[in-house]
Amino acid sequence: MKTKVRYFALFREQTGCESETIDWPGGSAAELFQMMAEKHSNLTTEAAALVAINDEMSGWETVLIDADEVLFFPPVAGG
Amino acid sequence: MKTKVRYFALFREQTGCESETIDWPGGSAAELFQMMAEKHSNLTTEAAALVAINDEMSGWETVLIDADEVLFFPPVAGG
Amino acid sequence: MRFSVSNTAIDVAAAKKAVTDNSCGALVVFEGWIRDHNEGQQVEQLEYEVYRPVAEKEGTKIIDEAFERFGVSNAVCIHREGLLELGEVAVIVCVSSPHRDAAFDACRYIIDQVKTRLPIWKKEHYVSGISEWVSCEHCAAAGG
Amino acid sequence: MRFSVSNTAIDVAAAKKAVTDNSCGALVVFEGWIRDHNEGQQVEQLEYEVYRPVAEKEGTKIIDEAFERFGVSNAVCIHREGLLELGEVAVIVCVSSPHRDAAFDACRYIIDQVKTRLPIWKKEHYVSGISEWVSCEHCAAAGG
Repeated sequence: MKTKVRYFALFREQTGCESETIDWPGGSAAELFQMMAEKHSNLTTEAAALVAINDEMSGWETVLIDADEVLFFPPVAGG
Repeated sequence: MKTKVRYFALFREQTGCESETIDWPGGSAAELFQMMAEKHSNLTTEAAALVAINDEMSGWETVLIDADEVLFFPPVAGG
Repeated sequence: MRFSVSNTAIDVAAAKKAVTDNSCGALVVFEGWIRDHNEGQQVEQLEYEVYRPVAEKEGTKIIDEAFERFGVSNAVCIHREGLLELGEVAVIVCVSSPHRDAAFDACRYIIDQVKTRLPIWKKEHYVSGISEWVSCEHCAAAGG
Repeated sequence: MRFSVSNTAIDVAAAKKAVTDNSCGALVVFEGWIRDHNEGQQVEQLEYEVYRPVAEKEGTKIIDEAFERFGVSNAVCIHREGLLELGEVAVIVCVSSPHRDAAFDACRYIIDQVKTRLPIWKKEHYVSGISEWVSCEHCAAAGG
């Protein structure tokens, strides 16, 4: 299935990439992140990272469905 | 001994008096207040009332000395 | 002047300016406003009586305590006296600090102490024509 | 708009005006300022990246939660994005309420949640020429 992945802030700098669309067997957001961390060796797994799916905050265990857009947010720092 | 007594806000209205100087045998601020409450029958004893002596916040048990100026503060409400 | 009493409208901008500081990341401001009701009565005006010699001394002590307890960088408090209309600022507390924890705690401490320790009294004038001295325990119309 | 993101200087007076209310006796304001240092580094500028579609939705949710939990009358929050200089306001939270307890609690709740839940990132530019993404856990230069 196809999933669009978007990277923000630190993650964008680490991957050198704003967004990419990948074709993969599917799985959870966490599994997708792991896969991407293998592809982009600089991408760090941060405990405080957040994930959104289709512009809604989501959990890492959420299983993605075809055509989902996944947003990887490095640890945030509002204020 | 002589003690000057000043009344504020509600106490001033209850006694109809801003200040008075009394000649008495002496004692604590609490004893003085009781005496004044007997003189001015409208003066209410309020648990939250405060007392200052010579412009310093003080305790009700403080024993007054000659020429002290005693300020009787009804319950306060700053802010 | 860390603590002061004013018989004219409180200069909110000046109070804030007094705590402006490039080494601080957090500002917390409390303003007590004259609100239009208290315990079912409609409030029209409010009058503050302040005994300045003690209020100024004790007010300054409260600010000093806040510095010592919370380690904030800057703090000021201004309290009104006299007759105030609805919506007017009765009291302002401004605190700045490198971090927000201390700024919140110190601001809260100062207003709580100001409400209970200073020789300040307020008389509410109601729309009904009645007026009454209000004490802290009875949850007055300004400052909440 | 209870929560908004601004790419120009935050209008502090307008934010305060938005919560002005004659039925309220208490106003609590929090401002996060760009401070001149963080963890031993001298800060020159700060850059906020905001992903607006999610930040605006989550920000509004936070304000709604504050209304529900604390029963305050009015609350607004504005967050900056883009490049900020020392002393600029990065975020403002204004809350008004009949009483001060709720206003303090709600203001604190909103800023705490805004700092940890919204997709907002800050990059500090140091006097040394280095710049670095700062995360909440590392206690950043703005907002304390």
